Amino acid sequence: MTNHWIDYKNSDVIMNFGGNTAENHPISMKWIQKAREERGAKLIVVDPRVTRTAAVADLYAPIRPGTNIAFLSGLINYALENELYHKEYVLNYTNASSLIDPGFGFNDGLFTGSKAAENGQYTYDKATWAYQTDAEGKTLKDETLQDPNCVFQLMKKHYSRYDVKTVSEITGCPEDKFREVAELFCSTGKAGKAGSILYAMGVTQFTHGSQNVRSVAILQLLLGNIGIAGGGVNAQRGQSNVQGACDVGQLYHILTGYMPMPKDAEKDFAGYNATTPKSGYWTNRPKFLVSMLKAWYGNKATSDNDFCFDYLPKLDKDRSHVAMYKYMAQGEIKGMFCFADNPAVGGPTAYRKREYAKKLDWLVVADIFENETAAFWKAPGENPEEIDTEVFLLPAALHFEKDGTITNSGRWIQWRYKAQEPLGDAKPDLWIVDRLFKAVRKAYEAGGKFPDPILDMVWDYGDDADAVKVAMEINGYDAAGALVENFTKLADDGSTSCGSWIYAGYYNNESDPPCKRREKETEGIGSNSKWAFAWPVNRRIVYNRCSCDPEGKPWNPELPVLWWDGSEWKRNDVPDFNATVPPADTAQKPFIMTPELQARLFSSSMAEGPFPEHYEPWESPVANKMSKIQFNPVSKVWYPGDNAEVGSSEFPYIATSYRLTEHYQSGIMTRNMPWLNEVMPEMFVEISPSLAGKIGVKSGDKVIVESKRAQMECKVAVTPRLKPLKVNGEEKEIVGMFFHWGFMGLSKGASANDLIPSIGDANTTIPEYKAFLCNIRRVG
Amino acid sequence: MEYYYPPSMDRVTKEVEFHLEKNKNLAQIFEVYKGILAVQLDCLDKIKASVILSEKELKEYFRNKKFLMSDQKLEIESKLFREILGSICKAIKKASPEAPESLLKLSEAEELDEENIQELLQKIALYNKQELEYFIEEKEIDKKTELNSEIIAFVIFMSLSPFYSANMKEVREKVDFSSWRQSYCPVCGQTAVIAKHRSEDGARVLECWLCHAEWVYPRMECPYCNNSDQKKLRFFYVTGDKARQVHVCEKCKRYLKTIDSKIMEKDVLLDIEAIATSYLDELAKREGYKPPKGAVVLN
Amino acid sequence: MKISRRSFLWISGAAITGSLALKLGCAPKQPTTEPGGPVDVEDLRIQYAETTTAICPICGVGCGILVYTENGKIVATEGDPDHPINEGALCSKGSALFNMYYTYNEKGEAVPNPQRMTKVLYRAPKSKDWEVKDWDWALTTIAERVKKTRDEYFQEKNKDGVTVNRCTALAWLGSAMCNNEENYLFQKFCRSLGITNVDHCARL
Amino acid sequence: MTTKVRLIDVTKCVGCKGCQVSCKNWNQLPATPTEFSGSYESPPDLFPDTWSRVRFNEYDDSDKVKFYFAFFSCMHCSEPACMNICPVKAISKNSLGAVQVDRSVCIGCGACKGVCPFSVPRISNKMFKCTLCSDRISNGMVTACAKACPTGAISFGDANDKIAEAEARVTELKNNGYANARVYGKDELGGLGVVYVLADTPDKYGLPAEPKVSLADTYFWKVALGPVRTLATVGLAAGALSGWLQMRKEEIRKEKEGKE
Repeated sequence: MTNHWIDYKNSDVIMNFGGNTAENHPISMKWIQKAREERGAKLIVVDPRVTRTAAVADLYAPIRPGTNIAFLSGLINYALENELYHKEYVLNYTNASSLIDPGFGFNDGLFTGSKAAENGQYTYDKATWAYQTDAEGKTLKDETLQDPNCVFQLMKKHYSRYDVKTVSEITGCPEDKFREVAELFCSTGKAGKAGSILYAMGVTQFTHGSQNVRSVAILQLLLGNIGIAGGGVNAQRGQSNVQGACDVGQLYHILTGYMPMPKDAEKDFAGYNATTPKSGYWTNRPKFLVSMLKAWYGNKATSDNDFCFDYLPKLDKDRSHVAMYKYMAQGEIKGMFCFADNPAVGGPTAYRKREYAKKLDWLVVADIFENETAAFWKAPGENPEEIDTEVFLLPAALHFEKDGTITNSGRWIQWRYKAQEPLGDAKPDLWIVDRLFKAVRKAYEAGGKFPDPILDMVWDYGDDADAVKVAMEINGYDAAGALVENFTKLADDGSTSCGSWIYAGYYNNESDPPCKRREKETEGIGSNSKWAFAWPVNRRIVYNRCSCDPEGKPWNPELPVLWWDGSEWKRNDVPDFNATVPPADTAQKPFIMTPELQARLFSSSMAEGPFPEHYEPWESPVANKMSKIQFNPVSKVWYPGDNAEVGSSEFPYIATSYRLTEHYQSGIMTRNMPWLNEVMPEMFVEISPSLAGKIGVKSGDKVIVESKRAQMECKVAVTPRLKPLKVNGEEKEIVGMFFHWGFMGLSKGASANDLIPSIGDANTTIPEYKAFLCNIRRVG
Repeated sequence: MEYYYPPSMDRVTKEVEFHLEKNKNLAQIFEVYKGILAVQLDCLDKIKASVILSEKELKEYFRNKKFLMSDQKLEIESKLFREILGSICKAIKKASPEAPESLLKLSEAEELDEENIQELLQKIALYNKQELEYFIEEKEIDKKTELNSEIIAFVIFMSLSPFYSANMKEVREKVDFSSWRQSYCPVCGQTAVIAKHRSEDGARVLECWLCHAEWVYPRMECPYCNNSDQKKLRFFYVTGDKARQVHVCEKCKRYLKTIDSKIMEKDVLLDIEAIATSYLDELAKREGYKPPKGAVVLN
Repeated sequence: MKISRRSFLWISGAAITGSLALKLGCAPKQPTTEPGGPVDVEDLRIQYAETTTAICPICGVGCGILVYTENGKIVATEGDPDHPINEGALCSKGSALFNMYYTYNEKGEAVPNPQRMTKVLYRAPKSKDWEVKDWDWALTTIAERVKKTRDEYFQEKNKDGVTVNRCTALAWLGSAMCNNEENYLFQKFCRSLGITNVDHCARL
Repeated sequence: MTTKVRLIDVTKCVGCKGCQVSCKNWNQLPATPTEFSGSYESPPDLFPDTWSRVRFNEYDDSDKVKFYFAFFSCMHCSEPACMNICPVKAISKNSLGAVQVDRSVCIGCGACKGVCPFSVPRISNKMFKCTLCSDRISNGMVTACAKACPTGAISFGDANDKIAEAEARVTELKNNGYANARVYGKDELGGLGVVYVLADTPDKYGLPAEPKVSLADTYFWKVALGPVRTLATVGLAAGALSGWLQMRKEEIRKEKEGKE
């Protein structure tokens, strides 16, 4: 989230796009309601089905799963064609005026620089996706926005293809509904109006998920909705600490604080540092890296040994979830740890997770209930006697049985206190990993393969690991050995240490650490700056320089985030820029994290191209209307032939997956709560009355749903809340399914994720859970 | 926010009846309370607020965590004060025939002359019952009126209370007390002797014993010493009655009686609860905790 | 706060008043025995309770929760009224959290959720069942397995001679359900062993 | 004391089922084993251990799909047919308006179920149904369902206040284009202990448009129960009595069927 939950109350139009706030983030509805009651705000829901959020919305528009880019591009085009964008904002705060290499172009679904690669896919040479520069390397601009090679003109050209009729034909959203949405949401493209887009996995879980998010961002930039109160690109996180787990680097491709993992090609410390961006805040990266290495290797890390940089493993290739399991299938992975994660239900093509686990020598699982991942050898149809994998299932403490912080979607890092001792032999994950490390270190004290990174690792959190000690290490220490105030105090000479630079400041003193602060705001715009700590540096709305015009006057004086009073910056939030300088010095560089210091309407960092382009999901009932390129040309195909063909008659229906209010994620928590099982007892899929008529079923009947990969048997609900959509003039039916069930727990049932393809987004490799093809038939 | 002071006499009667259904022993003390309250409510409308500040000025006070009387002078009309005092004494005597006869003469006592009253008010500004009692003893008001100094202090405070309340109401109409988050009263700076957890959301509402201002104060903080160490805050209740709690601070060793109206699922009148739960004061003392300093309550 | 039906019992007749009431002559003189009878303060049993603040473990909204404990056991949870996001409110899953810890038996008593994991379990190759183990055994045995795998597959340099110090035979899945401090130690654990197969449910 | 009512404003409900879970929690009722019944509605009916539930209804109107949620439980009628028919006087209505069953007296004959216009009572040796949280409301609290409701769709209070509130809300709805909006339960059967604000006709929420106590049913039960009172007074064990009643019930049913 660029903004935060309470900030919803400052919006004029809220668009729930690819999320289901009322069912999955219920309490935030309170702030949406507040905006509606106090500001007369409108709520739009765009979703393939009428959700419980749609039931209370002002405007509902249907959309075919997997066509978000087309829909959003249509909105972008609507804003551009009708001049509804925020001109001054776009001119000053985005790269709209930057001139692009004249060699750049786009033709029939491909940007310039494409080259055919394996499995019918492509790679890109991005040479032409670049700015025109002068002799000093400075980007050339045309502030009149008229140059045909400026970003703005290129964009207009690209998006002009997404007219309302085309968008409607692709997305299945009727033209009039689409127009209603466009008109209402684009009404926020002026000073003093705020539009917010709330999304969740309905935007990200696609082979083009990252470009979906970029489309959201581009639309919001055009309408001047980023950095202002009530605006933003707001990813509503589904889990309580999914934000924090990313922040401290529980991902293959990053270290802590989103620093990239070292790669083979970079060779060494110097090579890694050579990739440091040349402008923008990331120029400080060496400080953050060295400080992290000091936190990890203490006195052993010196400038003479590159601060133990070589102790870090180097990344050879994609090792994200789908890739990792592929390597497991190929026998590369022998031992695996799995903490509070349940890929045997939650992963794509989930049954294969169970299958591949057999290839492991050993598996260690820590959880609060016996989950399917640990019990894979008990799955229906398995013969345990043929499974050689050793499994260790460790009992973990529940959340209120341990101390520590979690980070919400609004980046608020909040302390959670321990209330009771864990039950039985259960232990906090902190204790478990601490003891595991100590046991491994002990084993290596007697020698072993390159034991240095293990033996030299700073690891001193007490006999029973103390979360406060870990927190202080993450926060870091300054050159004087005191807890570091914030990351601006970090250095690259080894004098400071910091476990995760973006968290510097969250525990910067022992007596009153910011993450434990509990002072609620009594007046202001809802920032609540004295409640907990928001990274970075307690900023609640990021890119907040954009909340003012170039002269420092708030676009909306009633909801000022910051304002220049003629001599200094006044604030309702922590400024996202050097607040000691007058507005003119920051007027054209509000986006400090990009090298351009401006937001990128055109970006060369995306795998697919500088502008999002509509491609069909990997499995689609129709040919791509926009070009000959059927699906994301740069997504890696891990399992060629694992997909149904375009317009498959064997799998004629569009399938999508989602959650229920009554259950949670892979269900291992809620399927063990009898009362919740009573109110939502079984797995089922949802179909429209017309599809039900076609296959001859009524609600409650048993059906078999099958995809190219697997099939499952469950019951069916026939509901008008799902309707066939008119795609390219043809009616297409949708099958909706929940993914909460598995074969363990008190309530057992078919896992919808068994049917999901193992293919991911080209940038993030997030799997395509939300759009695939299936067939459905009656049992018996 | 929703305020409960001043309550209607109907509501008071209803709540008192509710308590008496459970405990008839409190009949007489409630009579005394009702007698005093009736006088206070009656004169509340007659008293004009003496401190008139604009909404903007008041917000500035609140922003700076400054309570109103910290630098504003409360004006008290001696004649009216004496009248109220007389009525209150009369009401007490009526409700409790065994109360000292001399109560009826207190309001006419020469010792309560203009000069002494003004000096009294200054003592009151210290918000210390003991200080006031010393003053009473020093001036021998107790001897001359044949009344115990505790009684005198009590009735004086009860008679002053409406003057504070009138100003409190004036402030409250301009600024919502929900924006005040300090441990002391936004109007007179006093502490609370009883609190409740509001039924709608469970927020802790403190009520000033003197002017009856009601404001929200964080649950996880001691209102007497601002200690927010969760390990040093706890509460106890009498087994079987979870809604009537005593919140204690292990740092300053003070306690705050708290009615959990979220458990009761209805908001109660704190003054009445304060009287009905005097056994909790006894228990708190037994457990080694002190009451807030300087508070004057009927118990 | 979730309360049991038993908490209706009222403290009847606890007619204790302070010195002022005595002086004003309105203290109860002949305590009535109706209803419930006069109660002596000495007879009142008290129960101490603690409150800790927590954050809901379900979705990413991050609502505040007050957790009540008595004698070291959680007895109730409710929305934190001082929390700026939820202001005391909770959704149905947030309200049901207590039942993740305790469920009710037939007598209406709260008992630890019987589905919870309370023992270290081990499944040997080909085995059809779990065996109960202790922590020491598990930690030592897992460390042995880790060392064996790492020692066998650790790669110090790649084919180009670049120092890579990794072990791709090991994999780690962390979690969005764990605390920051925990995930941070997972990160240190993984990278010190040379694990590059690291991911968690954020990607799923 | 004044009569209380439970007010259900269906327009505020989002179907979260918090009330259902809360009802279980307060009344310490074990989970009822359920199966998927074809919609989000679960359990599909009331059970001896499930005293309340949310009904889900969906309608496909020309321009808009309607997704309706409505809490359903005992209506606590002002003149309860169940009370009047009960052969052993186990059912009563208290001063607050709650219709209660004394299970130490109940013989589980099922007559109450037979005559209830809303088919609420459930029999498992004895009769079970919503008590309007009598234990709570007599202590001045609101019902558990009302307390749990996050959107204010269920509330509880003095009958007059709640009816006035319902009427005001219906006026508001009508002004906002809900032509079929109405108050339900104010006049039905002489006034119910549960009042609804409906945005559409009652049948759309699964409520009988004109609830009636069927004379035929009443007659049938009167006949069936004819000798029961005597038997009860001579002290026949409740189990045996109920067994006998079961037989008698069958007999009468056959007789009745024969006649038709």
